[in-house]
Amino acid sequence: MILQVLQVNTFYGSSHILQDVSFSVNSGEVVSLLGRNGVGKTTTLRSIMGLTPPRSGSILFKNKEIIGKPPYEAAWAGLAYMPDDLRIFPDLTCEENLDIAAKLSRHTGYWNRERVEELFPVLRARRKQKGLNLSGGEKKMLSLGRALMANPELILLDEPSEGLAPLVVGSLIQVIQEIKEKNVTILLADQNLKFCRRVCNRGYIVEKGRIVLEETMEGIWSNEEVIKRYLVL
Amino acid sequence: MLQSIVHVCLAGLSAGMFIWLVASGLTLIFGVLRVLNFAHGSFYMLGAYFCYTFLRFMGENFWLGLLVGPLCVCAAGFAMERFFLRYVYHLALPYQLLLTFAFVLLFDDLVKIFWGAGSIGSPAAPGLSGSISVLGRNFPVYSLFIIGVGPLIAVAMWVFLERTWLGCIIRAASSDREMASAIGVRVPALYTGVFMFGTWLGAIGGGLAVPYVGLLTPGMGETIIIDAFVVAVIGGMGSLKGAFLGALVIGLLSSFGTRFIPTFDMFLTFILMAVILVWRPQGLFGEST
Amino acid sequence: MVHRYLTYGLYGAMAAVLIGIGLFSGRFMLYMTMKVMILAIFAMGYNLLLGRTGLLSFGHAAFYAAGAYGLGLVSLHLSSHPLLGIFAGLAAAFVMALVIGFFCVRHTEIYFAMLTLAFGMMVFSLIWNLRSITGGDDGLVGIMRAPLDLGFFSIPLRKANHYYFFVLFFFLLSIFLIHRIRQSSFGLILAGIHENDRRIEFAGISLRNYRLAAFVISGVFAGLAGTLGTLLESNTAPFSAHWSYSAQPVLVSLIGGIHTFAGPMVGGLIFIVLREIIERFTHNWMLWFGIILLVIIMGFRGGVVGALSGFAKQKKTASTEI
Amino acid sequence: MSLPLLEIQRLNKSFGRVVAAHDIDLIFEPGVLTSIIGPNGAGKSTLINLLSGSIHPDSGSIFFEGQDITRLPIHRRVKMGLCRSFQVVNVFPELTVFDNARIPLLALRKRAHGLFRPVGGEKDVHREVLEVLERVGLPAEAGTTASALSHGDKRLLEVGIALAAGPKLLFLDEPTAGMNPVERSKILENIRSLSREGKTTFVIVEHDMDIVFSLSERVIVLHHGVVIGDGTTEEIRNSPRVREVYLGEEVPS
Amino acid sequence: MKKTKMSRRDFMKAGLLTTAAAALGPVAFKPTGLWAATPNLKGPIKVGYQAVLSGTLAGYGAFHNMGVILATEEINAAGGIAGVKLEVEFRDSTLAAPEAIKNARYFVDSWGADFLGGIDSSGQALALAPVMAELDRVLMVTHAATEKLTEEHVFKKGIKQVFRICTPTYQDSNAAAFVAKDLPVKTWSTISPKYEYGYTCWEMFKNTLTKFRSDVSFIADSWAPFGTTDFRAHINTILDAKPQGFYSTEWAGELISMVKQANQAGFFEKVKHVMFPVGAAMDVLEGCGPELPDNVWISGRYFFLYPDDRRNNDWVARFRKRWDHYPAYVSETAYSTFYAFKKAVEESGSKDTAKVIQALEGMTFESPAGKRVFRKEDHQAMYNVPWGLTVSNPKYPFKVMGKQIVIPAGECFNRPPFEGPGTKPPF
Repeated sequence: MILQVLQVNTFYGSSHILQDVSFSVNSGEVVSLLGRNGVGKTTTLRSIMGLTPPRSGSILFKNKEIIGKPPYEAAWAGLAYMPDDLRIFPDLTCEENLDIAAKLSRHTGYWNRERVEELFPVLRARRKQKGLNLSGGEKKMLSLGRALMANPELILLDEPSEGLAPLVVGSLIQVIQEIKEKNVTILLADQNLKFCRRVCNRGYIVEKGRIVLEETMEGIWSNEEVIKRYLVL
Repeated sequence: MLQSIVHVCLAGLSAGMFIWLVASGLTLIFGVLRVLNFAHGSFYMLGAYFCYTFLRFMGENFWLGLLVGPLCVCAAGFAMERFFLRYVYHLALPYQLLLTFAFVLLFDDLVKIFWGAGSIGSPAAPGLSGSISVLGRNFPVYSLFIIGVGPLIAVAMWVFLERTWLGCIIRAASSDREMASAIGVRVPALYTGVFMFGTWLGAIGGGLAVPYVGLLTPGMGETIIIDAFVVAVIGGMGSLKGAFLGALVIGLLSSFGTRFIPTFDMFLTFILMAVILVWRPQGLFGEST
Repeated sequence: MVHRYLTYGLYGAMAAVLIGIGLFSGRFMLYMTMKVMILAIFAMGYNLLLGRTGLLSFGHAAFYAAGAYGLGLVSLHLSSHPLLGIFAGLAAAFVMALVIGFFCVRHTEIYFAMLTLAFGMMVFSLIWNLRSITGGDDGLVGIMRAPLDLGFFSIPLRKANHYYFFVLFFFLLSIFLIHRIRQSSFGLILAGIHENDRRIEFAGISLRNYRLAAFVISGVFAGLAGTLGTLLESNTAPFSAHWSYSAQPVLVSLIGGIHTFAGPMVGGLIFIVLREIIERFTHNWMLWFGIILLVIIMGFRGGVVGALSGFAKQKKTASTEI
Repeated sequence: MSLPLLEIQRLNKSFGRVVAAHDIDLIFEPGVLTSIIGPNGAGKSTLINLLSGSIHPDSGSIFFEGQDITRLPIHRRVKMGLCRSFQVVNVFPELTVFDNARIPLLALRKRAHGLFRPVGGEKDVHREVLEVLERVGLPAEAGTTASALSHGDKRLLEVGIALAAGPKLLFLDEPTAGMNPVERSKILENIRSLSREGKTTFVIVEHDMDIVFSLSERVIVLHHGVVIGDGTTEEIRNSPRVREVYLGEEVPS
Repeated sequence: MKKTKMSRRDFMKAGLLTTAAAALGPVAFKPTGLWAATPNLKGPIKVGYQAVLSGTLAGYGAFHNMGVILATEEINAAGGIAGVKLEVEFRDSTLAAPEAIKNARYFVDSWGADFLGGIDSSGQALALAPVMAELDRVLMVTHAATEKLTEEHVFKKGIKQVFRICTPTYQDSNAAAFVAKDLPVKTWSTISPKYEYGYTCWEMFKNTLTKFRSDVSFIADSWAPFGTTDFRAHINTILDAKPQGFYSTEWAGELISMVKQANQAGFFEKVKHVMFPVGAAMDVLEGCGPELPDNVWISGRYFFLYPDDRRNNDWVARFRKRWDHYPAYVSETAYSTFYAFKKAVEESGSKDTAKVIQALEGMTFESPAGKRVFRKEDHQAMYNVPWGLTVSNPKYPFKVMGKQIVIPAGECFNRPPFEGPGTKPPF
């Protein structure tokens, strides 16, 4: 088990966002957090990274407690994060955005700029462009590429399929499968059930700050009741 | 007339570059840490005093003094950031300003206690003490040196920020502190480092002032800090490019103003500052927020 | 309700002590108390802006100077009647605050601070350079306190113990007015601006107009402090418009606590007494003052008054009671 | 037939390359409780911000009761009767609940200028504040400091502040976010009855589909800044396009 | 500059005194009454002294203090003033008028000073004058030079409590004009401080010099704001005008900076006749060192090599022994202030203000700077300070005055009633 989240409670000011959230991710898996927006998926990922420190609970990464640690220590431990708003460094070029992550990482491995650019050829073309001037799709690839450059053991992806055209989602699925093959564990939060179904092994359904269901993707897909209640209208 | 214009330009350039030396550190610190450091003038003053002391101890070697002096000031910068400033980043603006203001008072009196209250006439820089004739009028070599050093530092900072890893990390952290942290930047340490670097720049300005102004006095930082503020504001808070051009504008404005408008006064510089702030609060080159 | 009476009791006691000082103490004590009261007026007015709208001005010395020079010019050239002078000073401060405020209140935070700094320094430089009117750096000197002529009788103000009650009157009047402002609808809106300036517009309130109003009111109080200070010192100098002078009410408010009504008053007292005490022991007053400031910032974030937070909080609920 | 309450014509807004509103045309009639839904990044917040005046559109016009308000500042729109509440708690934390609601009422009744008159002296405002608190169900908390309220009560207060401004049209941005079920049903009941009173027309932005479908008479679905659905709850529920947007489009293998 | 324990105890005493005075109630209305009731010359004679101890001019305060301490030590070692011990408290005046007033009030009303001394800036001196009338103590001004103080406040308004022991602007401008009239210069220029002192001196210099010579013109003036560190633009202005003569009332650090920068610009090769009215200040001479060119006219309020008599030379030696420093002019004026008080008290047998004023008016006394006479009408000390040309001297690590010209004070100082013909030199 690479990540174990136990009884995590997170607040924004006075509002209790995550309520006793517990789940786990096994090494080599792709796990998704599913749910409509506003249910606490992003907060869960931010809590793991240490960006929104939880008030109580325990987060074990590779059996080491990382709750209460600053985000950079989580990064050093082997976590990488792609936020939903991508957070490309606007002043840095495409190339610098990638290299800086590798430079700061304490891990080496399969991923380097060559390979990331192979994965996302458009990044090669935009190499010298400032992050500010990239399109939304390019930013998404760059943000994902930046996360890979650290050679993490676990990647947290927030809304990877959001805002992508169907064709692009198709290639994203391939990319994620490719990443998975390189022994990177992935925890993603998404609304797109069809996308999740194609890439994930398991899913957790989040509703109003709680985990309400753990199920294999196929299990969720075939459960119209769950879909209706938690995912669609 | 040509001679006059050229010399007015040269004087303006050297004045502007001199302010830039001080304003660069102030701007860098503001850009990354978002703290407007009143005590930056004190670092300028400390830089001058430390350089002077070392050059006296080390056989009148100005260059050695310039090398060692600012490093000592860095230590003061470290202490200020690590033990005080760090705890007020999250507080409202007045607290931050007040904290740095308290250090102004502190440093001023410490200088008086250690170096005496009187002004100290300081020696010229060896090798640069003479002057050369420009269109029939002497211009000090050292002023030319300042005119050269200013852009040199600007270029060096540009290279550092744009072409090195550390610079890349600083740019990343200054635009998105949180994400920088999430990819492994130890932000608190980086802040300390940047503050020390800014301090060092201020102190270098002070060290270079030793022969330029020719005089050390306690409280010498207070006049320069307002100039540096004006420059930083005009250029755009946190923009080094803006501060560089702002310094040029202020230097030339005051030089031409002094020469051609007999009643010239800082009134004009403050009008310029006010107009720019009203018209473009983010300054000439600041990022719009 | 109990707390409200407690508060009134405290203010009553303060007024009694101040009257006692006026009746029974020596000239220096009178002088220093007047200085404290004048600084407190300056800071209380200033804190309507800083504490209530969160705007940090570095240009309020300009309004202090406007009051000072307004009074000085009128009393040197027109009439030495103190009330006329004070009126002129207040009018000058009002107009100047309105004009400067118009340009400044559209910005906030550091931009506002820098813009007020720029305008303040423009005023400073004007005063310095309009020598024929302002006396240049020598300032206006020899502004003597004429008797307060009220038509049917006149009260002499020349002596310190007479003038003291004149200052005390304006001090208490300022406390009363500022208290009323804080209790008024306008004051509630300002409190709202301080709490949440984003939301206030969605309550149907023009943020800019209210900020401007707060700016002007605080400027007028600065002007009042300027007129009283000028009558006290019998002169005024351009440095009263310098930015470093603007730092004074900031320091005083922060020392006392910007979120409390009494903060600026207590801060003014501490500021002046502390400085005086330090100076009696050492010439390095800046060093010690700096250290004390550090202690206050690092240790008493809410200022001295705010630090008595439990008490202050009770008082707060009492004073905003419906 | 009177004018529609709010009419939006060909509204466009983009941030850099991101299009947040694309040629939106909408009409809101008085009394119709409407919900706006859509997945993340659909442009719901942008739409509210455009309508309430926080941001200005790149092109297009907004008419409120026939009057062009496209460029009007926020507080002027509020005075006309167009108001909003916020998704995150956005009250005046250190003021009492009573004062929180009093601020917009003072502005509404043009009593906000009194410099020296004690605010307590405004008796009619006082009464109205109590009425508002009554309506949102917070009369007992009038003297409590807002920051001391429970989260749910803060949300109620949030709505209360918006209501106190006397709006004809009120946008509620996720009024139930972060609430527990009891609080949720309380606020929903409130909204329903207030809507029935007819003084205020509500437009709700919401994720919680239970709420959307139990409450609304009309549902608008946004996706990538475009209106992709507009109709009764039934129509929306059965729209294949809407379902597709929510579940993800078919992905080619 | 550490204070002795003495002053702390005094502080507490003063505190008790104030409390006691407060308790006494109505009596405290007139603290002067307390003194008036006591027999004269009981208890120590207290002098409150203030000068600038912070900011860029803090060095001047230190120089004042050296003179103050030396005088106090010497007088007390010799048995005090009329057998009574002399006590001094020194405070920072910060160059701001309100601060000076606060200090004066503290000295008199809280600490119980009998006399006051010091004051650097003209603005402070002018602001203090009416306060001195109220406090009714003698203030001896030791540095501020504005002629308005003595002409208007003392002479016209009759504020008799104010005296000045240093030379006023007359020395800086009238005397300078006496020197300038004999120089082969037809075109003059100036870089001077952009405040009253600078403006006044330049006006006075022009007026007086024009009376001597009709062939001179004043072709360039450039004004440097307080705190200027970069004079290069100003120097350009002067060089462009190509004057023959240059007159500058810049002083202290600003003069040092200006001289150094002018030197670098080759200014002194182009402009041969240069006058620095306050160039003979020790901080300037030491600060400029060899960079102050030879043959520049300098003067001051006192110069330690003049008069070359035993009294002065002994004093300079004593001063150097005590402080390892040459006396600055403010050290001399501060030092002499105490001897003026001493003589006045001993002559009148009282420290009562009215009597001391009476004694001081017209009083002649010997000081390191030579014989001083306090002119009765305006309380200005009349004494001579030379103008001289700078020269290198191996005995000193700085330039000193070589050739000296003494314009007697009686010839170059304005005379009462200060208005109308015959009141301004040349007479």
